[in-house]
Amino acid sequence: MTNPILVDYLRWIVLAPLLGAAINGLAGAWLQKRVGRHAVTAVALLPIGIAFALAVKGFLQLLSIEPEQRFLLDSVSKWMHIGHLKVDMAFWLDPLSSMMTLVITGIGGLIHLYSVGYMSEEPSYWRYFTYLNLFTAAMLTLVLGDSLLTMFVGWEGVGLCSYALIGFWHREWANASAGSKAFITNRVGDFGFVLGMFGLFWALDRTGQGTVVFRELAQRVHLLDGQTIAGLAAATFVTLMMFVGATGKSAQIPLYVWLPDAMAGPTPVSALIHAATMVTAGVYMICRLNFLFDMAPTTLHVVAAIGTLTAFFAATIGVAQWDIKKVLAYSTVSQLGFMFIAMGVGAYTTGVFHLFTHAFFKACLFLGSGSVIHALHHEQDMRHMGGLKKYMPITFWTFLLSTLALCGIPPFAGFFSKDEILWKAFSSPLGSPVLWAIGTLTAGFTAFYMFRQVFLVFYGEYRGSPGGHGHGHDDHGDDHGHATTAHDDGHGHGGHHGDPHESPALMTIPLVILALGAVLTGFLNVPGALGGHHVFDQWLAPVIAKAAHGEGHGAHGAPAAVARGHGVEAAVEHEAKVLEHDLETVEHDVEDATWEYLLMAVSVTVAFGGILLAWLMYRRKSLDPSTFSEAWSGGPYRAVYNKYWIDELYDATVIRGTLALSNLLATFDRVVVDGIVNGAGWVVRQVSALEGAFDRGVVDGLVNLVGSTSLALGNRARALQTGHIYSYLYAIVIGVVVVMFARLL
Amino acid sequence: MPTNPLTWMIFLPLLGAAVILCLPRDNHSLVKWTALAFTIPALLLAIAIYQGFDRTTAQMQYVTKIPWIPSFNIEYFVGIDGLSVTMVLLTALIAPICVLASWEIDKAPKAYFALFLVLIAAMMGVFCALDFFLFFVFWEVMLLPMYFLIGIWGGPRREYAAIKFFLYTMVGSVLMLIAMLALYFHNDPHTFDLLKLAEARSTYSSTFQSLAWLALFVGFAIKIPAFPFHTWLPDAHVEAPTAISVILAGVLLKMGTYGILRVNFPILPEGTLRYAFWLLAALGTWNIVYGALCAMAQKDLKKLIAYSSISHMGYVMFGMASLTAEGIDGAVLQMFNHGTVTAMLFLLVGVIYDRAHHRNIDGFGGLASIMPVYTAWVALAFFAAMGLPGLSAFISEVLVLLGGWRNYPGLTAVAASAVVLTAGYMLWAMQRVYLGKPNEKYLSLPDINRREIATLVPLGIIVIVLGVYPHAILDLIDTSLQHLNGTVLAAGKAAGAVASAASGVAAH
Amino acid sequence: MIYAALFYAIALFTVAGAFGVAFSENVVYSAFSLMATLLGAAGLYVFLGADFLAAVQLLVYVGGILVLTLFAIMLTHQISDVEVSNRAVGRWPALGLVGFVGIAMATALVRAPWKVSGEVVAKAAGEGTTYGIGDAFLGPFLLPFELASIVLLTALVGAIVLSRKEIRD
Amino acid sequence: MEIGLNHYLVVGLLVFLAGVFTVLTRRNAIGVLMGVELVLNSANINYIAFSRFGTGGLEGQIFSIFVIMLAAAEAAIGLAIVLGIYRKFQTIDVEEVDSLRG
Repeated sequence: MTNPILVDYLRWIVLAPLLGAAINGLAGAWLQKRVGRHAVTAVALLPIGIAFALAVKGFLQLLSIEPEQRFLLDSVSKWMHIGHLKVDMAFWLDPLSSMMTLVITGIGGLIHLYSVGYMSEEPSYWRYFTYLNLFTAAMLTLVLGDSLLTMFVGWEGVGLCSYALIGFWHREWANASAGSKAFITNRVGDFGFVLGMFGLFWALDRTGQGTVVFRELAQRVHLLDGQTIAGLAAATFVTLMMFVGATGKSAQIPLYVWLPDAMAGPTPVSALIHAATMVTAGVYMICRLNFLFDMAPTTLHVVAAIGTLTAFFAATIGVAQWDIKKVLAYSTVSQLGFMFIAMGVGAYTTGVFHLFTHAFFKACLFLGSGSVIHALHHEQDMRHMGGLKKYMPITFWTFLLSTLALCGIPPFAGFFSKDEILWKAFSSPLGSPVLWAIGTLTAGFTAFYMFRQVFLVFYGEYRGSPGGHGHGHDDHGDDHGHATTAHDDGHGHGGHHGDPHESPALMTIPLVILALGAVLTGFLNVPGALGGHHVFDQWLAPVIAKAAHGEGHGAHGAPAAVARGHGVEAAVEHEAKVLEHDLETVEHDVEDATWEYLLMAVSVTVAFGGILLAWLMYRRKSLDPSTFSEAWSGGPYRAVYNKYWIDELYDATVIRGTLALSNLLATFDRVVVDGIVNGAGWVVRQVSALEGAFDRGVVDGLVNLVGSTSLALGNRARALQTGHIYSYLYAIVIGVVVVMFARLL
Repeated sequence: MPTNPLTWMIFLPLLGAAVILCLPRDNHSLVKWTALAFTIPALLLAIAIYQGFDRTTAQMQYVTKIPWIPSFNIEYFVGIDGLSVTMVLLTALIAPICVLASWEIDKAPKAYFALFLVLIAAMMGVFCALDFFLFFVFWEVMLLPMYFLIGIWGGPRREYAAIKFFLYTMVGSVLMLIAMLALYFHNDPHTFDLLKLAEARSTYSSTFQSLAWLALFVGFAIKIPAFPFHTWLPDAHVEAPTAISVILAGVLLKMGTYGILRVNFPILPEGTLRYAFWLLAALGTWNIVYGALCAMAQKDLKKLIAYSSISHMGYVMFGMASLTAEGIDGAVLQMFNHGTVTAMLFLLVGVIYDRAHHRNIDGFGGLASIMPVYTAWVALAFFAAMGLPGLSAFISEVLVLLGGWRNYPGLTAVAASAVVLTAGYMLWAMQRVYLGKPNEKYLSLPDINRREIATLVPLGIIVIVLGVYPHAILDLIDTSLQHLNGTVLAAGKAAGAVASAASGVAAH
Repeated sequence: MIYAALFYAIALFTVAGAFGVAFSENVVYSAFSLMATLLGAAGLYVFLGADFLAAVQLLVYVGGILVLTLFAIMLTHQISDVEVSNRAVGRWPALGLVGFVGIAMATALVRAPWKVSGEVVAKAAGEGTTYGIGDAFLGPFLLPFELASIVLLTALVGAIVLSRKEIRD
Repeated sequence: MEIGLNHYLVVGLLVFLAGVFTVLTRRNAIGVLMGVELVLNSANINYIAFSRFGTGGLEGQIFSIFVIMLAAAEAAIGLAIVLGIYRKFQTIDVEEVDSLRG
């Protein structure tokens, strides 16, 4: 970590999509009108291709280096060098950011490709791709930025793009509201993020070592020992604040409310931003700062608790949703909760691994649902679907595979990642069986609502009206705010009004590739218990201060060792220690393998249980869903269906409170502050009115006398002006005569 | 011929005003082009100054010192350092933009542009003057054209707004005058030279520092405007024509914070330290939050932006109160950034007001579908005002808050909460005006035209460039501000040393 | 003697013309009387040795101003009321006033000690004054000469502007 | 009796008096202008006479030329004004043109 290898191509990973966005943003409308959509497509897709190629190049270069030296740095220019703050516009590539870059450019590229088909009839085609490219650039900045501040640029940048894309069809009020809600909620998180950053900087600065650059933080973070901020240990305060940021971006309790609404955006956007990349930023950030979080076990407990709660509650809400995308949205929230559980128990690589696999299968699910929505002309209510299996075989199979992956059915990707999390939650010193139990229960819920979705959408009879799929809008207008105006012209032609049809190849190819990922990526990190080698964990090991399998460590062990060492030797020594520990833990794993098998079996069984329940209810229909929804006179069902009234609660407290305060202050400003000013003015006016009376009576009297005298005199003198030229001439001549005689006599 | 570019920059607009007065009354376009022609050279000179400015010294540069009224030791003394150079640049930049923005003025354009040029000259003078008397003269000269510009070319309640503005500022001027005279007579030989006044900082007694500081502060706070002296601003903005709002928010407000940094900080460092917490940091924080909350409740788009100005100027106060390198640099950068961003905002409001003849936030709707290019500019300006990273205001706000945390972590937390509030009122306004279904009434509104875009492009470019490379300005200001900050802190240490010595003596 | 007789004849012609202008009932007659005065004055100039000036008098006054005056008369009066067009009122007070002026000036004329140089500057026969005047105009009087041209130009422009058809109120 | 300065001055005086009388009595604007011409001519006669008998130089003649020039200008402008008045009031009788009456 101490000697970065300097390169100069990393900047182009970010700049290429940014340039694409700039060209499409400035000239896109013109291109689309004059040259055609393919020009816009080329401008949008080419940069992503370049970025992906460079990401692969970076990955290969990292592979060619010794693991502990895997660190590329591209410093573009100085950015803020003020006082003790030294931040550059710099991008770095280490195993973690390399992995993220590959996901963003790879999956992002596929989603770009898919969008070409999905958005083909959109009038603002160029605008869509401008936002999408801009988003990619921002997300890559977030990942590649080498300091908290550069990360924050991307952090807010993705928020902006998310805002723009959620409200993409801005003629619909609901979409615009959803965009604003997302941005403002994220800002609450950002508020925490910046406070955390400030606290960290100044706490380090007190020892003369202030910095926000990651690679320096990793070495100096031990200086926080013994410092306090606001009564908390410095590390705890900082990490808690950072975690507030993470809850905003990654939609955790209490700031998760924006994500379900964010489904108002175009579906590929939901896949890219609200499933695969942006929402995982919080997880990425915690993993990036793992050395800091390791110092704050309190925060880790909070993270784990929040993650567990979020996972569970989101899953229960997902059970009752009818909108095909909202189910997936709550599923995303729930899965993000899983990732935070992993973070909270110190299993950073495991969480990131789940992030990685989740990106594939959740993107595939969203794109699949997009394909369905596209085929049904923007019908999103699952009650109006059904039987689509025979109409859309590719979509069905990819959707099914991804669902299986999400449910954690072996051997699909989700099994490896999710079970690993559950196992860590159970076995880690920071974990507990309670976490495991709730997680497993959640996994059951997940399996249930996902298969409920599969059965509702793809099995049974088609329940939509074959003549016009778009007519269900009135029943559930707010669930999908797609601009009908923008799309009516696109769907007006008769050919589309037959049965649902499979989507074009541009959309199905990404689906197939992502489904392959959903099936295969799990094998990258097969746990030791199943005879694997944790390839993924090994890859990330240099990033994690604590050894990847360090269940046996105390929370404070390794990072302090790295930090106090201050040098290459110490680092090498540390690496050696880590390897030692790895060997130990492999043995440890073998001992625990029995437990691990047992827990695996339980969770898989629970998942199958969920599937079975769904099958009974929605396929075989031998079990009436209403027996559940009517239980306890429907109370729990209503709570779940209405998302526990969280939105209403926030509206009633935070939003209305702020608005009321705002109105109060504005009135105060107008009435009191301005009133004092105007009152002072009034007093002065009254005084001057008194003075004025005196003025008018006495002073003015004299003045007026002079005036009226002049006026009277003037009136007389006026007669002298006859207007006749000869009278003036007479006057002149008389004057001349008088002067002459005066002179002569 | 004077060789100092500053002298040219101050007096060229005055000359321009004289020339305009000689032009025929009916030839509007000649008047406008003349006004533009007299603002462009200042901009070119400003660019030359930007190139030639020595970034490594805290000394005054481009100095000219000529006796003016020798019997009172008053001099024509101008010069700039890192603090004033940004303000000079900003003024020179905003002036031609405002001329362009005033292109559609029909009512007596001759008088309008003549007054406008006088205003520009006075503001330039304020930022260049190093003689307190000269500073005061320009400060007062600036009032008169402003009064007429609001009072004649303003909206329906223009007289009220103009008089309010005038009276407020006069009250401030009186206090400033008293403090100025006190400083003048305190020194022997009597002098108005700001640099000499600063050198004598250690001779001012503690009480004297407090009183003078407070008097000056009130004078400047009215201009910022700081709570509770801010109520002239919304009225003035609402009534003023677009270009005057731009110059008001873009340049004029900066005179308050500039004055504090130019006069209070170096001359009265002890007073600065004494009041930094309550009157700068706490009041600044209150300004930030109060302005943001008030903005949220406004119905008039221009009033909303006026309150947002109050909020953003709070950052400047907060930053300078931090007495850290980051905070004070951030404060001055924020002055510059607020100048450009708010100028854009007011220009954009002017665009819509010219077309729809009202500014009621709830009276529009869906303008994004009707005027897409315009809405794109609005989005840029709004997000810049929200402090979106990659745009200029982000840098300054982060620096201010980062600097503030060191000494006032609690206040910083409160101030930082404004990032949420700002996003709240900006996005909410944006949503109501630009998003949603297009309003039937305004379907035929024309999109923004080339002249209007021409006024926005330079500002837009600056906003983006400074977001990516803030050192374009930070390098200019850093040396001078660190020197200034060091001066204040050193005075604090000296005072502290004296105090501890005194207490030591007392203990014996 | 012939010289003196000729002078008196021309002087009488001039003065008669002047009185014709003053007392004629008809404006056209006045104009023609004015012509007589102008011609007479030109003759007097010749007597005074100012041959160039005499020529100028004829060209400018008779050929220019007088024609202009006649044009103005024709443009402002219908031919029918030619007879009553030259109204004059208040002759007696005017006469009195003029009488006073005349007395005063005559007194001055008689009383004043006019300086008369004994010799008359001899001129080469046939050379005339043209050469000298031209020399003076391009020499010591250059500036007034140029100014005069500007005045004339201004008058030209002014006359055109004033006599345009559409004069705004 | 030799024809001397005084003879010319008398002629000038008489022409001048006639001119002043014309100016004072005429109600016709053109008539008034003619009176002015007479006055100017009388001045010219005097100039040249003084010049001839006084110094013998050309200064008087040159001044006369300026006077003629001014007279020409005055006639042009004056007559144009008369035409303007006629257009506005349909008369050139100066008694009826009294818009400036106080």
